[in-house]
Amino acid sequence: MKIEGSFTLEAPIRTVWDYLLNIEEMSQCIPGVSALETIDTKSYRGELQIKVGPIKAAFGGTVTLLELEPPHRLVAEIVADDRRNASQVKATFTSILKSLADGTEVTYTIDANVRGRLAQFGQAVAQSTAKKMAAAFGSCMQEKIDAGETA
Amino acid sequence: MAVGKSVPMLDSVARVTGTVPYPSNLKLPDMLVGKIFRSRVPHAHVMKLDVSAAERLPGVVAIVTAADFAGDDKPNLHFGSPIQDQPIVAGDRIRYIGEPLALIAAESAAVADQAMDLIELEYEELSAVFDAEQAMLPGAPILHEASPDNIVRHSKLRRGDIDAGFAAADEIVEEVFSSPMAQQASLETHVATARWKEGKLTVWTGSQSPYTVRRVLGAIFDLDLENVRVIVPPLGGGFGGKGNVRIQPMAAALAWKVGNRPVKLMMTRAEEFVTVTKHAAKIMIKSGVKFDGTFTAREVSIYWNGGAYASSSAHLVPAGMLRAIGPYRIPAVHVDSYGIYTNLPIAAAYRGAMSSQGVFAHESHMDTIAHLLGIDPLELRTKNLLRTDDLFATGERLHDIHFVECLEAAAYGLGWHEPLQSDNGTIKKRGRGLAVMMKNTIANSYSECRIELDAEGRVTLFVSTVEMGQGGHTALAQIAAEALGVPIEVLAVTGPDTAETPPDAQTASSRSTHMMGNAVLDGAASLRQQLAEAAAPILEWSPDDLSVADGYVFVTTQPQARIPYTEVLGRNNIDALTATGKYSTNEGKLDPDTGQGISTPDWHQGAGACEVEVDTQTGKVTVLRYHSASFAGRVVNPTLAGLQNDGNVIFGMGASLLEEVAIDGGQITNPNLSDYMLPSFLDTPVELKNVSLEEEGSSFQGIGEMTLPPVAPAIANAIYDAVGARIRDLPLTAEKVLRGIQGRTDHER
Amino acid sequence: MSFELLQPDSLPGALKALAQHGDEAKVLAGGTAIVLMLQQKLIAPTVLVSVGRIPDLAYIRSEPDGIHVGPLTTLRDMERSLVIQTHFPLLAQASGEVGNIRVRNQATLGGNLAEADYASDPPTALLALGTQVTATSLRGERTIPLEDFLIGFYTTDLEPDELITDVFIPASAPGSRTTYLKYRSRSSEDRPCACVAAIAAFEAETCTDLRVAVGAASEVPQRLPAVENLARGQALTDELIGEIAAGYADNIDTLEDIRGSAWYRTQMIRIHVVRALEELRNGRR
Amino acid sequence: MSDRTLTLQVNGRPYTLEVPSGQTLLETLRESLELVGVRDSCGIGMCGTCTVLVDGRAISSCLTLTAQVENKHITTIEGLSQDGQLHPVQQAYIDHGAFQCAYCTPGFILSTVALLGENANPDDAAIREYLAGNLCRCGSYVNILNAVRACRTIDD
Repeated sequence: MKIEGSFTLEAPIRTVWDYLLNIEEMSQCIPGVSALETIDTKSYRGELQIKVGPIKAAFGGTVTLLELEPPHRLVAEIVADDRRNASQVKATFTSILKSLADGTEVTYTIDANVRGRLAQFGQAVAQSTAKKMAAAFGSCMQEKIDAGETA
Repeated sequence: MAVGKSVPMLDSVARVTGTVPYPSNLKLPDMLVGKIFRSRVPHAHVMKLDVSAAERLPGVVAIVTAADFAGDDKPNLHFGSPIQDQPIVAGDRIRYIGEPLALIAAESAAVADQAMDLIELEYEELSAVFDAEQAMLPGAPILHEASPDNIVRHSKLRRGDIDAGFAAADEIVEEVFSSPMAQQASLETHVATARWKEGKLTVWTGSQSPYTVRRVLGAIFDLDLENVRVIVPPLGGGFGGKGNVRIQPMAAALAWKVGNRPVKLMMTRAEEFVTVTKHAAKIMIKSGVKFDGTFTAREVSIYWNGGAYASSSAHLVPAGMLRAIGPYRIPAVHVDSYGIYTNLPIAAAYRGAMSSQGVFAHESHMDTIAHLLGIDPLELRTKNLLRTDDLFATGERLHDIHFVECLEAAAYGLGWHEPLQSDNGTIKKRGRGLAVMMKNTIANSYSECRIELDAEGRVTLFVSTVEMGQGGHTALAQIAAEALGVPIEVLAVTGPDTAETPPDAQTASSRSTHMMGNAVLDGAASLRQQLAEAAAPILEWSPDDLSVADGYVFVTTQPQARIPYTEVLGRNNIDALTATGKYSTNEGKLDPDTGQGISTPDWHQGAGACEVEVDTQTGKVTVLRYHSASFAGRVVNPTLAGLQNDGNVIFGMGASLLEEVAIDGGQITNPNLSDYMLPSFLDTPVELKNVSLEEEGSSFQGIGEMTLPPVAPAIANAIYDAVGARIRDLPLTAEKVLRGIQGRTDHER
Repeated sequence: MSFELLQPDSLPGALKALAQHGDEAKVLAGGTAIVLMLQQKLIAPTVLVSVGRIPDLAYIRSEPDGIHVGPLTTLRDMERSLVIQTHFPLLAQASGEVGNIRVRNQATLGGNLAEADYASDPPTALLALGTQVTATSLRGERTIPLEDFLIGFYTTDLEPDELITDVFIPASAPGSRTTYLKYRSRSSEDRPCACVAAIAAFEAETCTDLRVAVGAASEVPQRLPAVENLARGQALTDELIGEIAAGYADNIDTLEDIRGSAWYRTQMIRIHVVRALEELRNGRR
Repeated sequence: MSDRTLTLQVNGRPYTLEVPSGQTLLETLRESLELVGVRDSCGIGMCGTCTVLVDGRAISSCLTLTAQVENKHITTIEGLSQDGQLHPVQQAYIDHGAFQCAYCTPGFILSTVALLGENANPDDAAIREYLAGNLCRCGSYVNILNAVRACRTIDD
């Protein structure tokens, strides 16, 4: 399943890039992420809670940075399991940054495989959940950048 | 005469009172529940599988993993008929999502579920391939090191000079068709209960192939075949999915590890989708044709997506090759049929096995050609259809051929030449389409029965024919009753039980009425002979002068000199007379390089014609009327025959319009009957008619599938007739039809 | 499935249980959604509060300003109710389109709304009708317009301690015409690919009020008042109908699932809004 | 998990049982009461093989917790025939060959009984509509229609 979207931030591309790579800081902007810890410079471990109506999922897994082309392109792989739902998400996350006159456009593509019990719960729900999370991420990031927290 | 009458199924009362003893009902004392821990990744090396915590859970009796098979004195991990490449549980390698890794036997399902959560699996994921054509490309992930090109089987047919054929053509038409993975979806899911006692294994299971199951279990556990007993109660549907060997090795392995208690393993609906599927297929078909509609050449390439293990693909791929050619006179034919490994659940027969994909291709293709040449689709077909004594592409001479009669029966039933009712405005358009099929049956196969007549005049037929709703037992009883000259009421049918009922290849490919029917005739003849011999001393005539019919042995020239069967047995103090009946065919040995030879003892023949209405704004297709025809030779039971013909059409409508297993990265995303749709009452055409064609002097022909494969192309052709959109990809969804009407490709949004 | 099943026989009892267990509890009404999710192990509540024994929550009560429907009323009873058939035929129609007979015999209106399944029929009809949901907890009672009640996929404004205790459907203007169109892209037993509920009042040929709700094509059913208002004071010409349909098609962010792509759903919205409005114009009730 | 003791009225007889709170009516009927005419197939209320009548109304026993139907009257296929005499609907299904594998048949027959209870003379459209929620994978719908037609009080 492919999920695509974009958002624009009012900040120069370099600021956005640095912010994106400050994984521990950045992860606070992903709704539901907790307990993120660094394994090494390229990989991180964390937990993600998602709730869609009565259905709750608690994923634990790793994020690995696969490709970095500063300050334009970032590819990461996410593998996370939810034991209770006997499910797994494996996703490749590609983000492309583009300088605009008044900011930076962040385009993302998530190529995700949902496996196990949650897989039949629905493509529509997964897509919308991912998009909502991305939108929330975008606005959170803007706030943080505005607040100068990434300095 | 019992044959030709619509007698109710023998166990009709059980069928309407809910007391049919399906294998899913079986309860044995001390029985444990089996559950399967499955893979969630499509392709991986297993690094570690730790079931120790799960084993310690109270209520868990045994857990089977590949480790249980390590060692020379242990059962074989791998099985398969004919290629042994499938592990009972995955060992160091996972090849599809849903592949069994560990089997749990527990006191209850709840405990087994809990145990599932305690199993630790570590693995290293490998890249996976899901598309058959991609799997054949160099550099594709390899599933089995023994098959570096991922090809399970490549069958070839070469006849005539293909290049000269195309060179002689006025038009060359080339098209590509595809059919998705589908699921047989019997309402009763796969089930097997196994028990070991004193070194002997007994398995009760819903299977279409009891003797194959016995042979394969014998090989796994290195048992003499008399120590393996397979019992098959009536099934809640089969449709090909329960052919070959499926979950029985897992049930047997669990019971083997448990030791002294039976274990029952039954699939959930979701598990059913990873247990067996229908081959997705891509078919390229190219024909050379003259302006007058004469064919000069045909070239077909078929890519069958076989899933992770060979299983049934090994023998189905050659069958699928023959079924994709079409019943037409074509001087030069060139076919390649490839079965291919991918990281998906195994594929196998699905009612109309390996026919529906090919018939969709060649019958849609026929209409494309008919429209190109400006010839009526019925006329183009009848002009080219094979007749008796023609040679087929295999080089074999055809007998008992009725393609034209089948097609015309369907077409005329529909009113092919009558004007269509007006479209009634511009939004909804009507159209008509037709299609015909030919299918070889399982060749080189064997059926045997035993018939017992007791002193009370009761007749018991012992057969390994599986009763799965087709009414096979009833039809065989009718054949036996007629051949023995007794009323159907005295007949009982028992089996399959490999300890009690003689061998039979399998109940599949619509072979039983023909094969086992002939075995029954043979057995009945032998029983009549025994009756004549036993009556001879009483009547004081030579057995050769006696006849046996209608419950009596009588002197052929003096029919009033007669004694009833019961008296024959009684006066000889015989408790029962027993006869064995056999029937075998030994065709099917085609040359591997050219596909030339005799492929089948007889040909399955069927046709269909329909009228559809297409909503041009939504693309939604409604099949208003459908007429089907199959060649039955001689009909045993008209009601049951009609059920088969109509049932095929409805089943075929599912595959045509609704059914598609959705896969995302190897994960099936619609393994339930809400997202995977089966045809309902309201999806059935209001006018649904069928005819079974008979011929004087002909024998019983199977009709279990013949009216199914024409359904998809008949509907696709009718859609084209209505709105001019040619859909080459099943199912024929409303969205595809709308895109077709609007001239869009799938990728345009 | 290890949970405690509570079967209170009074409303206060149920509310107390919900207040006590909060998010760990789930409400069981007909069971068609909750039992399914339990069986598929998609949810694992520790407490299940069955409301089936609470008296007086299944009713269809006609009052001058509209009808009140009790949350435990089954969809089958709504489908067959003379009151609903007479006053809100589109609601009877939509209720009768859900699942199959068995589902409608079991599923309740309250359960249907609380589930907030995007591919269900009644919410769309109820949205067009201007429905108000009353939710009650020990903290009190509040009334929520349906458009605010339905938030997203399987998500409502209901707090964990609240129970739906009444559904009110205001009377439509006299002489209103209504329709409900369910479009299934696959089997007759499928859930909708898109559905349209529409209600209009006319004075002679002039449309005085139009409400259109489109469901199953996006997370929650949608009404677009700005587009509806195009009809006010106008005759429903083919051109105007096309404009309104395009308004819905263009402004709804359609979803993609096994019943159709986002592109296809946009087409289906346009076509079915046209068909619904043509029916209203041509006088079907 | 809490077991509860409850009384069910099944086919006119009371049964007092210990039932786990999460147990479905399908499980109770099949496993505890061994009424195997009630069948598991889709598990989500789509197919109708687990149909039973509760106070005369057809429901899916796979989507019903046993505790929900305490003290209600439950009819399964086993309760239809009286004193060894088939119910007229059962007989009609035999007479019209309205089944093949018959895994779906008890559900269809009970749905037919419920339909005729609501409408003694359903027309073809009403029959098709009412029974559309029961699936027959063998595709015996034409014969089922004929069987139900024959059960109408006014047969045409």
